[in-house]
Amino acid sequence: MSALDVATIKRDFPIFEREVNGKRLVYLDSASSAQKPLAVLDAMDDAYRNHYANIHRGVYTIAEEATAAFEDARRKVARFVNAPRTDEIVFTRNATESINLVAYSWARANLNAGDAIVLSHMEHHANVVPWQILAAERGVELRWIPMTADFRLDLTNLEQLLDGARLLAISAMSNVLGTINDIRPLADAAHAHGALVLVDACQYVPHVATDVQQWDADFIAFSSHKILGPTGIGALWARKDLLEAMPPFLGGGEMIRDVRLDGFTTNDVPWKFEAGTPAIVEAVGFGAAIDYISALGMDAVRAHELLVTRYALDSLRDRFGDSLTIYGPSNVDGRGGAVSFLFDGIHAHDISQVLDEDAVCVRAGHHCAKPLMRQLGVPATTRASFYVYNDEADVDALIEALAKAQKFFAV
Amino acid sequence: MSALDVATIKRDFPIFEREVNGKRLVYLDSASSAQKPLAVLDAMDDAYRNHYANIHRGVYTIAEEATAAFEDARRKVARFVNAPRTDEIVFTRNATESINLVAYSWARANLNAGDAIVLSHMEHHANVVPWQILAAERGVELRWIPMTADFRLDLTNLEQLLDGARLLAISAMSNVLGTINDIRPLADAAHAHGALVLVDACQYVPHVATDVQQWDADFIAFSSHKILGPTGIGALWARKDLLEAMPPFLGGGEMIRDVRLDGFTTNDVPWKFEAGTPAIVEAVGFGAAIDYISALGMDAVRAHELLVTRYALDSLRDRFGDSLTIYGPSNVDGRGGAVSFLFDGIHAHDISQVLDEDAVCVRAGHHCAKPLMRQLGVPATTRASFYVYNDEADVDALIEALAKAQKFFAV
Amino acid sequence: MAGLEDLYREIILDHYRSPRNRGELPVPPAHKVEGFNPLCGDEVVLFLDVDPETDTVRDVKIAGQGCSISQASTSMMSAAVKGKPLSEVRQLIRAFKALMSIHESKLEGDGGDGSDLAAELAGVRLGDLEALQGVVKFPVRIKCATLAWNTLQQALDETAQTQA
Amino acid sequence: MAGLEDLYREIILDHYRSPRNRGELPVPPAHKVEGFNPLCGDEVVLFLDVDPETDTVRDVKIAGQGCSISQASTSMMSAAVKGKPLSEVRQLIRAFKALMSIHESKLEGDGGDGSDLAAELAGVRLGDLEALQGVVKFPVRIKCATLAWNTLQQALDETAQTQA
Ligand SMILES: Cc1ncc(COP(=O)(O)O)c(C=O)c1O
Ligand SMILES: Cc1ncc(COP(=O)(O)O)c(C=O)c1O
Repeated sequence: MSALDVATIKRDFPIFEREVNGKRLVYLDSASSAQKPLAVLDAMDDAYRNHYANIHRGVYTIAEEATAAFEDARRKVARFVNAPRTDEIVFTRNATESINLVAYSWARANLNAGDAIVLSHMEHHANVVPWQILAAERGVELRWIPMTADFRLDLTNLEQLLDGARLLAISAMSNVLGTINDIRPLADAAHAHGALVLVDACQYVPHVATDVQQWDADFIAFSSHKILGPTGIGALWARKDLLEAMPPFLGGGEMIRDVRLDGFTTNDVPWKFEAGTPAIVEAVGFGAAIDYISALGMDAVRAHELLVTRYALDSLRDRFGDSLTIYGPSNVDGRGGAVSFLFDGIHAHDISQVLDEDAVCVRAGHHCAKPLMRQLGVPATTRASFYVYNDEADVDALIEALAKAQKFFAV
Repeated sequence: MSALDVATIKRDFPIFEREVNGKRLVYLDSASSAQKPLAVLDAMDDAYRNHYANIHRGVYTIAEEATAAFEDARRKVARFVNAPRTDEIVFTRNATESINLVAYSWARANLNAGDAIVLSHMEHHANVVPWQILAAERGVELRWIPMTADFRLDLTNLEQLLDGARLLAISAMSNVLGTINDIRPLADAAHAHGALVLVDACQYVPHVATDVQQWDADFIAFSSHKILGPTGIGALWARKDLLEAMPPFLGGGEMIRDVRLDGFTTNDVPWKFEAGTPAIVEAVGFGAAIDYISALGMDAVRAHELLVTRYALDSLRDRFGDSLTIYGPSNVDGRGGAVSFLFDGIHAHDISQVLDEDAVCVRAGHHCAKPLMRQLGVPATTRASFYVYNDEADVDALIEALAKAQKFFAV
Repeated sequence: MAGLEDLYREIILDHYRSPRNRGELPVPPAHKVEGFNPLCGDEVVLFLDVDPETDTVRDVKIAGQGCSISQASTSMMSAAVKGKPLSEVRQLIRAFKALMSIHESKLEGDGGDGSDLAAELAGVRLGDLEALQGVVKFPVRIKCATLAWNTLQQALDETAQTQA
Repeated sequence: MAGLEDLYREIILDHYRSPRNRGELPVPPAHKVEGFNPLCGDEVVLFLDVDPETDTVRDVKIAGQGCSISQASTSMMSAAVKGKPLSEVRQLIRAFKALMSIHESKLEGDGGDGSDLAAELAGVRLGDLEALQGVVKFPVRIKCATLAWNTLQQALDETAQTQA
């Protein structure tokens, strides 16, 4: 029996009342973006209907209410990843901007030609391209942790890779393979070499209880929209001493203390990094999403996903055998609920298209991880991914739809 | 008679059903952020309830619907400012990020020590600090267009200021003074000196029909939340040839065409500048806001605001005479609906606080324009600002509440 | 609501399962061009042999890999242009792109309303190619269908340069 | 819902309208410190004359400008510390900040729950200053109330340095 009551949970998500092609929606693309529970939509609606004003320094009642709600969301986000302090959470647009913020502010202030950054072959473009831009600009060297045959980090040469490195920027969970990387030992190794550790926690935070202190990370990046929250907001967590030492990134209102014609002084952190009117109502929704999933309990969420993922892997293998190649660790305990596969010579786009006929939503393509796809030697995979509202019946629907696709494209 | 039926409009905005301290809400802080009509909230709610998925490259139905809605919003935004092409609109978080994008991408690729940027004394911090960061980094010179005694740009030395300038970055409407700056002749002068023109149109676009082609601007920046739209999204419009020549800013998903270990190639504009999962549903809300205000008609909006602003200026002067100093042009036709004033030796914060007792919401402070406040020689002003849902009765409520404040703090 | 049968017409599946003109041609006289859609990884390899005397496509062969739409479109394209005078091939390219871009212009935002595109279509016999029309109802798949044609365009441009 | 009367107690308005100890003191022996809140422009000028023999505030004068809360808080502070031994002044500063920061800690996010702050308050007689307690219900105004006290803290620190 599952740790979650999925039937009840599904009813919390209005989109599951919708049908596609006359069929119930089987949403298996949460690794791309999660659906939103009513509690999140209601919280945002209430913010707009009853407490909306621009925040910070507004003296009147609704401005104070809006400010309090915004800062309250920051507290929820901080607690959710066990940040030691609330003011270590910077609100950004998404995980991508969080990583870019570190690249523009911390890295440009600290890294120069000859310095190295260590990444891995399984990084999302969000944790690759910002460093490539920096590398091209500064002559910083990028080094890559390769993969084992079982789709895990190959740490054989880790010490060499870290030698002279200033930053290890690594995903806690691959959005393609599902691989969970054990951050703490990596962080210990990096710190022993004097490198800081940035964790791309975009896939991890929504699915596994996250503890930045247990990780001993220096920066972590994640997005609201993958944690049942709204689009338009994400977060950077960073150690306060780092944030304080970092130069500002975007300039404008709120991030300043004082502005004169000849220069400006910056505000306290985290506001120093939040220029202009922030995503006020999105923060409220982000907070509500965290409340929702915290009420389910992250341990139950993880247990449930393990169950569904195991069922999916078994079902796929049982039904399709050698017609199907799964890219991801064989041991379910070391992975999350993103299942990528290649199917019987049928292109991922065609599979996804045929599955859509049965309202089964899966992602097809390179999943913003082209370096990884090149390592795998495939141009595109089909990916099904699971979250709290998915159950075995959704997996069964996937299997049946895949069988149809197989028949449809049979040569 | 007004060009707008305010009683009907007010009913479109759910927040006006709310009371503060038992009084009806008199919201006079739209220059800071505007309230949202039901049409905007409903559009976003529908997007989350019925068509939510991550956009771009998703093959299944709801992903296609989400993508179409997002790109449809881009088309609405483009048309709203009469952009020649839809793909000249880059979605950002807010006007502040739009300006920073130009500062990081265009300016850092093109400006160096010895180059000059021309600003004015009435700029918002969003159009000051990004240039100060650049100036400190690159040795670029900042020059300032001063103000006349009537709170307008003093163009006496414009030619000298533009000599050797590479950019004129100027507000179309001051958020403190209400001053409307006539962009076209400024753009002509700047172009004659080989400088590009960035217009901070954050206050202008919501209130006056905007035509980037008539302005002959090169970049314009504005925010959704001041145009009745959601927080978390703004726009940069730029000429396509400029966008294409500009290096990327934030790196990550969607802004790339291809990524290899040794580098990446960029996507077409505007996506090249939209890294990571964008503010998908916010774009839908932004589009709905534009639909709403377009249905009212921007000419009617402007006519209505002129009427209310004139009534407010006259009422304030009639009632309070010399107790009140208004900072802004004397000619109503050359200004928008932001009315800043100093009142009878009472500090702006105290005024705003007392007004809140009567549910009258005004902004008190430096309005993110400290250089301007220093020019005015005041630490803070009180600002009332008007939008489509304000009428003479709101102005009357302001006047009565101010009279109370005067009595309350009477020495 | 567009259904699968709009996209995967029988003729398209037929071309996907049994692609025409698969193979290679000696270079020269043929010209070889590779088309690549990095977004989905689809690849088209085109061998185009143009008779410079008659300005006619003497022979054409295709290779590559990708989804059914991109591969079927490539196969259909090869069948449609083989033996045709270049003037007709160019007309066909314009007509096919017009067929696709009536929708694409909406998505890509070039501001056109498609009316000048319709003109490109008038009077051109697309034959089997019309089966690809259903693709416009699936905007993300349009690039799959046009890849072969962009590659053909490139081959023509490069051939013209070589001959000039 | 906090009302105006919570914020603007009669005693506060009285200090605002008739500030105590307004003026200047000769420097030295007095020490002059300026406090400035750039966010709202409030300004406090403090002249503090400490008797080094007795470690007592011999005299204090204030100047500056700002909102009623910041000006009243400055006036009340001046009245509260005049003639007091420095040890008591320091205790008062801590107590006053505790009074304010039980709420502020929530806003600024230092993670504290205010329980150690409550300890600071125990046993300190704030007198008139308690009237400023209502400010915590108006979070944006807290910085107005604390400006004078931060300035006083700075004056004490600087005086200690000078004497050391
Ligand atoms: C003139 C002007 N420019 C820029 C901005 C910044 O807008 P945002 O905070 O939405 O980025 C504002 C908003 O206060 C403004 O009034
Ligand atoms: C591992 C990983 N990192 C980063 C990102 C980028 O997230 P966002 O698009 O929300 O910035 C994603 C989302 O696809 C991801 O899966």
